[in-house]
Amino acid sequence: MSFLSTEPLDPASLFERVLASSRGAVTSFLGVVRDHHAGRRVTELDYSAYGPMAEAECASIVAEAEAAWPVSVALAHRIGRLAIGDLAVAVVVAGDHRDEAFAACRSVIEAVKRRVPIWKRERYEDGTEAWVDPTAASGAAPVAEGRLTS
Amino acid sequence: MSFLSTEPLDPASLFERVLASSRGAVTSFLGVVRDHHAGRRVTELDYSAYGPMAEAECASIVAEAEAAWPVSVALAHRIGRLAIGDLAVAVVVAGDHRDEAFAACRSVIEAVKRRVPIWKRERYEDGTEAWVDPTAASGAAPVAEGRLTS
Amino acid sequence: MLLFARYADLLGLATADLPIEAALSVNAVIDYLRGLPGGEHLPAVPVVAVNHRQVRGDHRLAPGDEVALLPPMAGG
Amino acid sequence: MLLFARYADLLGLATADLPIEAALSVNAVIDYLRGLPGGEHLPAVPVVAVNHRQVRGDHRLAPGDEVALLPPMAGG
Repeated sequence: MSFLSTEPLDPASLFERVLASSRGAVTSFLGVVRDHHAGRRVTELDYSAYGPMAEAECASIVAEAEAAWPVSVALAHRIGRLAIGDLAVAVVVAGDHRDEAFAACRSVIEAVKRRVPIWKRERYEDGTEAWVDPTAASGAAPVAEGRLTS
Repeated sequence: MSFLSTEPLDPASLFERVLASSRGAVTSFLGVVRDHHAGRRVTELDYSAYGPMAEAECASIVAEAEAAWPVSVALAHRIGRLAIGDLAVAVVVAGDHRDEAFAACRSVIEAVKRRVPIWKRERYEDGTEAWVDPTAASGAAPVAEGRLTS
Repeated sequence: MLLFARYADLLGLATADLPIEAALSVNAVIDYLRGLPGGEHLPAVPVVAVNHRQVRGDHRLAPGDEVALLPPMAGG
Repeated sequence: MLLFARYADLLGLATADLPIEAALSVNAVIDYLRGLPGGEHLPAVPVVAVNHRQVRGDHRLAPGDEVALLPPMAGG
């Protein structure tokens, strides 16, 4: 089971996988690349990962959600260069009831953002780039670091 | 804009509609017909509606969600005879952030269940049928009424 | 007026013509329906919509109003 | 050991060989990296993983451990 993919994500296949569980309430979260962030125009971005650890963390997150709630979870994260409008992450959850399907879906995407070693480098319309730091106040690395590797 | 459909729902078209809004966080809820309810084996069911009012209520629910949060909402409900595994309802929401996308999606499906004049008649494996009453303790009409129109 | 789902089954009717004296208010409509065969099984305060909007029992009716009696909703 | 993303940029390295005295504990690894050019920009308590699991600074290292320095995660 691989959670990271350099190919475009296919949410339909994730839906098919959890629908096979015969559960009645299906929730999903899709993260789409936006054309702006922290007030700047984004033109494209690059996701990189610590692959083996990221796969292990994704597997743990899915297993923990399926242990915490009676749900089936499918998860995928795209890696590499993404364009505006591309799908970056997909979580699909099937539960017997909507309470647990919503709770598990939300919990999984929060855990992905907090625990999976994936990094995002944004390129802006002025040609500068920056690593995104969700723990920083602005959500992005300081502009002064914008040309470190460009 | 029609929210009720006697044809199988096509969630992909709902996703396409809200993805056109260029928002980054997309949530969805799909309701799937289960093979059991309130402890009984369900073999099929029939959704009926007070059509004009149901369409108007769906439009109001979508408009209210789009006024309460910065989101785009797509909603569809199937009517008629459904088999186990069929999609009964689909809500897809695109927001700028996941907080509002989750909140709006949950709010819309709760409002659909509470306000839209749609009724569900279940057929059980013993051949009896019953109107489902979510306000009743068991969630279903009493068994004694099971053959009223069968 | 219109009846749906379980209420239509109870009264054996999907539509009902209202006598003039029942068409004054929503409460008068409910009282009239309760007097029909099977009407005794209607709940004390059924949900009624007039022109596609839920209304209270004291709502006054006007000629041409579309009145509907709505059983507990079960969509989704 | 492995460095990623912004930390790899800061030190100009994606991998680093650790001298024996730095390979005793996670804190010793961080102290060593901080002494390299660019290492002064590392945060006070960077996240470190050993064999794909986050560990605390007092974690003792064993031969063959895969040590990785992880910048703030930004997936999703």
